[in-house]
Amino acid sequence: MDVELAKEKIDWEQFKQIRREVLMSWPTGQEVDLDEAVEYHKQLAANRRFPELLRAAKAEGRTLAQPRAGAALLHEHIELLQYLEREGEADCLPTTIDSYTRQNRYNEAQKGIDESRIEGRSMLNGFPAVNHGLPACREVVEAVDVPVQVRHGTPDARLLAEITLAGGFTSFEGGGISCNIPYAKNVPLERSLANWQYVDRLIGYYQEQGITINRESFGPLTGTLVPPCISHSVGIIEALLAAEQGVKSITLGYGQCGNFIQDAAAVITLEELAREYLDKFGYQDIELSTVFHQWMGGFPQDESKAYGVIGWGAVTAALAKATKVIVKTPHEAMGVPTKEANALGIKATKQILNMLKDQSLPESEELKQEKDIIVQEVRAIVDRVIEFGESNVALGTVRAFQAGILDVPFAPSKVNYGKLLPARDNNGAVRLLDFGNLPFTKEIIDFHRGKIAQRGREENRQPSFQMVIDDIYAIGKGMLVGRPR
Amino acid sequence: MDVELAKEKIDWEQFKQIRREVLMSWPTGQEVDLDEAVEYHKQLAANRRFPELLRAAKAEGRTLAQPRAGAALLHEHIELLQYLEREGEADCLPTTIDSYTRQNRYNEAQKGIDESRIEGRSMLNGFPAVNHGLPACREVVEAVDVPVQVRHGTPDARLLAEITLAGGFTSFEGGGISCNIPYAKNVPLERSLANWQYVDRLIGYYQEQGITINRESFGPLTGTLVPPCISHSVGIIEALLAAEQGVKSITLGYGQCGNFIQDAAAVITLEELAREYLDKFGYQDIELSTVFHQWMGGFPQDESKAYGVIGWGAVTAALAKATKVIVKTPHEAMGVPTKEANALGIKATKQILNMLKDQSLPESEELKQEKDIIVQEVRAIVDRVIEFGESNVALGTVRAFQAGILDVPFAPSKVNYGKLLPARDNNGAVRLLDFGNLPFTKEIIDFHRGKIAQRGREENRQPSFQMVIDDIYAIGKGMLVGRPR
Amino acid sequence: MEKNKKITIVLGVIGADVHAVGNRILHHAFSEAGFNVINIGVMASQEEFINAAVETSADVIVVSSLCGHGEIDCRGLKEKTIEAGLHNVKLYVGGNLVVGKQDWKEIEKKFKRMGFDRVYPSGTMPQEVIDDLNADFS
Amino acid sequence: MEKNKKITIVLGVIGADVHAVGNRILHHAFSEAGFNVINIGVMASQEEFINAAVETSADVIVVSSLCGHGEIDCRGLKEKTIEAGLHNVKLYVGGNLVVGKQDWKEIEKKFKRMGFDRVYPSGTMPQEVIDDLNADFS
Ligand code: B12
Ligand code: B12
Repeated sequence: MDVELAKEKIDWEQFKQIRREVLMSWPTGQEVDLDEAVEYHKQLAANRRFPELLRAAKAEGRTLAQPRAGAALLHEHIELLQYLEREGEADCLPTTIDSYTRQNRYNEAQKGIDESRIEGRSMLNGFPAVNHGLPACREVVEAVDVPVQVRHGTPDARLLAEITLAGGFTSFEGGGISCNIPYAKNVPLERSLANWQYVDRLIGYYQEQGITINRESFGPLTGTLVPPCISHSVGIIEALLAAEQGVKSITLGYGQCGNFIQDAAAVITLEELAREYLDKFGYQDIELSTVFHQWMGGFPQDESKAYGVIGWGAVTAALAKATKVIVKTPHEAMGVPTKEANALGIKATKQILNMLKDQSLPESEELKQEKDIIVQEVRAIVDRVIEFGESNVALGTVRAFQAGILDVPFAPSKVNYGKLLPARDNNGAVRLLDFGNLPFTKEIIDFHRGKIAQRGREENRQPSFQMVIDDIYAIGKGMLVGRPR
Repeated sequence: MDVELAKEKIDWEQFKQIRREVLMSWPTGQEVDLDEAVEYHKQLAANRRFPELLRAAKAEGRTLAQPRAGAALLHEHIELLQYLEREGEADCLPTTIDSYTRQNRYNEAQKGIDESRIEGRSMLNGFPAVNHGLPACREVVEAVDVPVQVRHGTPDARLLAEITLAGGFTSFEGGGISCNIPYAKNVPLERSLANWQYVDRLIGYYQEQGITINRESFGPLTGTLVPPCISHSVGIIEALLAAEQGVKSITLGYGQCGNFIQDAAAVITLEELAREYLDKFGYQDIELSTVFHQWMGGFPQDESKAYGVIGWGAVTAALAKATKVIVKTPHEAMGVPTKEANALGIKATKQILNMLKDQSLPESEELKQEKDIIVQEVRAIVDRVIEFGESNVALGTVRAFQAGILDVPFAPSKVNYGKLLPARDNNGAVRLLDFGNLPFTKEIIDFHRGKIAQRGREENRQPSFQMVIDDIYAIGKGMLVGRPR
Repeated sequence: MEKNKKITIVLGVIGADVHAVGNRILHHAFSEAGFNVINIGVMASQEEFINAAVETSADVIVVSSLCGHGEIDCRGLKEKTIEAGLHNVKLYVGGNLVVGKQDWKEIEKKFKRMGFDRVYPSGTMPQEVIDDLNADFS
Repeated sequence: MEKNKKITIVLGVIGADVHAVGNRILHHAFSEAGFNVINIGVMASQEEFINAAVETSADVIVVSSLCGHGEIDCRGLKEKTIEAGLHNVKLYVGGNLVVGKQDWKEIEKKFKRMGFDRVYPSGTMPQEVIDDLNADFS
C-alpha cells in the first residue's frame, strides 16, 4: 500500500490535488463549487442544521428519533422524507444511500435508477446521491423542515461527501473503520482511513469557513453481538481522526446489545471515554453527542414482535439519555420498509421517548460495575492502538487490526483479524467467548470467562459456537439469550 | 343498611341459606351442584389450573401474559380464546364479562345475546356467563389448554361465581371494594363487601374440598392516576377479607402509573406489604402473586403509538418481575379489540417479556426511596382501617370510606369520599395534590407537596385541576406528564 | 336566543356505563365555557335524562356512551324526548359508541337515524363540542 | 449419486451485498450436515460463483442475496452456468431477495423464471435447505 496516512490536518494545497481527481471520477463531481457551497450553507435556516438540533436536544435532555430511508428516484425519495416528517413525526431525517453507490459502482446504480423508472418502484435499497447530483441533493434538503443526514457505509465516500455536503446536507455518517470492516471485503484499511481523512478534512474546511457539519460514527458495525468495548474503541479512534482534520461536531454511535444495564453503561461511557481521549489529544472544543441504534441484528418476522423489539430499544435509548435513536420498523426482517411501516416504527418509538423524557436510569452497583469494565476494556484497546501508531492514530489502527488488537465479530472484511467470538451471559449481556488477540488483562478475561461459565452451568452445556448461533437467532425467535431447546 | 358484615369465616349452614336465594335469582342458577362441581375440578388437568400456573411462573421468575377478551355468543367467545391461545401465544386466558351481567341485568344481557345473533356480530362488550349457564362455561374451559379466569367488575358477583366456578374456571377476579367503587354508582359498600364475602366463602369451600381457586383483586381501580398507596391499601384489605373466608391463592393487582421507579417499587412493596398484614392476622399459608396492568387510562388513538404504550408496560412488568401482566391492544382507544388486534398486543408484550426474562431492575437509592414512601403511606392507611373496624376489617373499610381515610380518584361511586386529587410530579410519578382525609403524617404530606411544587416551578404554573386534566390527556397525546403548551 | 341567557346542558353517561373520567372533564370544560351544566353522572337511564331536561328546561342533552352498549342504550331516547314535549331540545352523543373499531361513517349514520343531531367519535376534544354548541345556539 | 460421495456446495452472497452473518451460519450448518462446502463469501460476482463451481465440480450453487438487489444481481446467472457447461448443477437462492416486503408467490415465480430450481423466503432455517438438498440428491 502506498497510501499515506496523515497524522495531522492535511495541508489544503495537497488536499486540492487529490480533490481534482475525486471530482472527476463521475460527471456530477463537476457540479461542486466549494465557495458557492459555503454560501449556500450560510443561508440555510437553523431548523435544517443538524449540529444545532443536536445541541438543543442535548441541552433539553431529550432523545431525537431518526429513521433510515432512501429510494431510487428523486421525487420518490422526497415524498418518502416528507411523509416521515409529517406522518412519522421524525425529529430528523436521513438519506440512506444504496449499496451500489456505497461501492462506487455508479454504473450499476444508474442501471438501478433506470430500471426503477421502468418498473415504477424502487429497485435500489437507497438513494443514489452521486448519480442524482448536487441540485437534487438541495431539493431533498429543502423539501423538509428538519435536518437531513447522509447515512451509508461507504469505504470511499469522498465523492459522495463532496456532492452531498455541497448539496446542503449538514451531517455525514461513517468512518474509515466503521465503513470498511462491516461493509467491505477487500478494501485495505490504509485506503479507507485515508479516504475518510479526506472526508473529515473537507468538513474541517467547511468548519474553517464557519460552517459546522456534524460527523457521526457507525457504532453498530456488523450489528451482531458486538461488545461495547469494540464499538467504543472504533468510535473513539474515528472521533480522534475526525478531530485531527478539524471536525468539531461529533456524534458517537452504539448499537443496542439487549441487556439494559450494559446498554446504559455503554451509552454513558461512550461519551465519557471519547471526551477523555479527545482531551488527551488536545481537542477540547468538540461538541459531542450520542446515537443509540435500536437492535441491529436479525429481527422477528412477525410485525407485532418487531414492535416489541423496537419498543425495548426506545426504552433503553430514553433511559440512557442518548441524544438520538435510529429507529427500526415492523418490516425490518422483510425488507426495506414502506413509508407507512417506517412511520409506524418512528411513532411507536416517539411515544416511548416522550413518556420517558423525564425519567432516567438511577445509579446502582450493577450499572457501576458495567461502566467500570467497559472503561477498562476500552482503555486497554485504545491505549495499545495509540502506542502501535507511534503518535499516528491512523497508522496505529492499521497495525492494530493486523495484530488483532482490534477485531470485529462477523465482519466480512479480509483485513479483520476475525478471531473474536462473542456470546451472551446469563443476563443477556454480550461477553467474549474467544478473545482473539485483544490486549486484555487477566482480570478482564476472568470476568468474561466467569460470566459465560455461569451461563454454561445454567444451561448445562459447554460454551461453543452453537451457543453463539443460538444467540444470533434468539431475538428473531422472541428471546434475548439463545437457550438450548 | 341491614347487611351484616362477617368478621370471620361464614358459617356454612348460614351460607347455604343465602345461597338458595342467590341460585334462584336467574334460571341457570339451578344448574349448580357443588359436589358435582368439586368432582369436575378434581379431574381438571393441571395445565388448565390457574394456581398451578402462577406457582410455576413465580418459581421460574417469569411473567405471564394475559389478554382481556369476551364476546356475546358462546361459539364466538370460544373461537376468540382459541385464537388468542394459538396465534396470540397467551400464557393464560380471560373470560371478560359484559357490563349488563356485571350489574345483574340479565334481561338486558339476554337482549344483547339475541341482537348479536341477529346482527351476526357481538353487541355486548363481554361474555354473559350467567345467561349462557354452567355447561357453556365448561365448554369454554375445555376449549383451550391454558387456565381461564373470570374477569369482570361486579358488585354482586355471587351468582356469577357460583356458575363460573362450578363451570370449571380456576381463577376469579374482583373484590368488595374494587368491584364497587370504580364500577358502580349507588351500591352501598356494606352490600358489595358482604356479597364478596360470599364469593370468598364459596372459594373457601372449594378449598376445604381440596380445590384451590385463585382470587385476584382489581388493582387499577379507576385506571386514572391512582397512586400506589390507594390501590395497595385496597388490595391488602381485599386479601385479608379473602383469607378470612378461606381463600389460599391470592393475586395482588396494580395498574401502571408510568414512572418506572415508582411502578417497580409498587410491585415489590405490594407483595411485601400484603405478606406483612396476612402474617399479622395469622394467615401464613397463603400463596401470593402479583399482576401488573399495562396502562389503564386513556390510550392514544394511533395504533403504533398504542404499541409504544403497550411496550412500556411490558418492560416495567418484566423488570419489576410481576407474576402476570394484563395486556392492552393497539385498538384500546377505539373499542373492544378484534381478535387479531388482541393477539398483536400479546405478541408485542411477550417479545419484551421474553427478552427481559433474565434481567431485573437493580436496587438503587431512588428505588429504595419510592419503596419507603409507599410502605409508610400504606401502613398509615391500612392501620387506620383496621383500627376503625375494631378487629372487623370489612366494617373498618365501610367506616374508612365514609371518613375519606380511603378514597379513590375519579370514582363514580357515591360512597366514595371523592376529595383526592392526584397529579404527576416532574418525573411522572403519581403524587397527591389534594389529600382529602387520608391519614398521612406531615412527613408524607410534605414529600408530595415538595414533589408537585417542583413540577409547578418547572412549568411555571400553580398546581391546579388544569394540571390534572393535562395529565389525564397526556398519554393519549404521546406524553406522560401533561405539560402546558 | 338572547345573548345573556346561559345555555343549559344536561350531561350524563347512559346505561350500565360507569366511565366517569370523561364526564368529569366535560362537566369542567362546559362550565368553564360558560354553560349551565346539569350533570346526572354515570349509569343514567333514559328517564333520568328526560326528567332532568324537563325540570331544567334544558337546551341540549349531551349523552356519553363509552362502554360499547351505545346502540342498545340510546335506542328510543329521541322518541322519549318528543313524548315529553322536548321538541326543541337538541341531542348530542359521543364516546366509544359501539362495540369495537368500526367504520365511523356507518356509526354516525346509525345514530343520526336514531334522532341524534350531532354524533362524535372517540377522541373528540371538549373544545369541538363547545364550538358546535355555540354555533347551534347563536 | 453414490451414497458415500459428499455433495459439493458452492456458497456465497451475490453482488454488492456484504451481509456475512447468515453466510457464516449456512457454512457451519451445511458442513455439520456432511456436505462439502466451498464458501466464496460475500460480494461474490456471478463469475466467481461459476468459476468455483467449475473448479470443484459442484453439485449445487447456493446463492444468498439479502440487501435487496437480488433481482438485478441474479439475472443471467442461469445462462452463465449453461455457457460454462454446468448443465446438471442445481441453483438455489434465498434471503431478502427484493427491495421491500412483497408478495412471496410473485417473487418465487420471478426467480424460477430466471432459472433457479429452489427459491427461499427470508427466515428460512438451514435445516429446511438441508432436507431439500438431501431430497434433490438422493
Ligand atoms: C445485520 C444487518 C446488517 C449488517 C450486516 C453486517 C454484515 N456484514 O454481515 C449491516 C449493518 C452492515 C447491514 C448493512 C446494510 N443492510 Co442490512 N441487515 C442486517 C439485518 C438486521 C440482519 C441480517 C442478519 O445478519 N441476520 C441474521 C442471519 C442469521 O440471517 P440472514 O442474514 O437472514 O440469513 C439466514 C436466512 O436468510 C437464510 N438464508 C440466507 N441466504 C440463503 C440462501 C438460501 C438458498 C437459503 C435457503 C437460505 C438462506 O439462512 C441464513 C441463516 O439462517 C437484516 C434484517 C433482518 N434480517 O433482520 C438487514 C437487511 C438485510 N439489510 C438491509 C439493507 C438495505 C442494508 C443496507 C443497504 C442499508 C442499511 N439499511 O444500512 C446495508 C447494505 C450493505 C451491503 N452492501 O450489503 C435490508 C435489505 C432490504 C431488502 N432486501 O429489501 C434488511 C432486510 C433490513 C431492512 N429491512 O431494510 N445490514
Ligand atoms: C379508564 C377506563 C376504564 C375504567 C373506568 C373507571 C371509571 N369509573 O371511570 C375501568 C377500568 C373501571 C373500566 C371498566 C370497563 N371498561 Co373501560 N376503559 C377505560 C379507558 C382505558 C379510558 C377511559 C377514560 O377515562 N379516558 C379518558 C377520558 C378523558 O376520555 P373519554 O372517557 O373517552 O371521554 C372523552 C371523549 O370520549 C369525549 N366524550 C365523551 N362523551 C362524549 C359525548 C359527546 C357528545 C362528545 C362530543 C364527546 C364525548 O370527551 C371526553 C373528555 O375528553 C377506555 C379506553 C380508552 N379511551 O383509552 C376503556 C374503554 C372505554 N372501556 C371499555 C370496556 C369494554 C370496559 C368494560 C366493559 C370491561 C373492561 N374492559 O374491563 C368495563 C365496563 C364497565 C362499565 N360498566 O361501564 C371499552 C369500551 C369498548 C367499546 N366501546 O367497544 C374501552 C374503549 C376499552 C377497550 N378498547 O376495550 N374502563
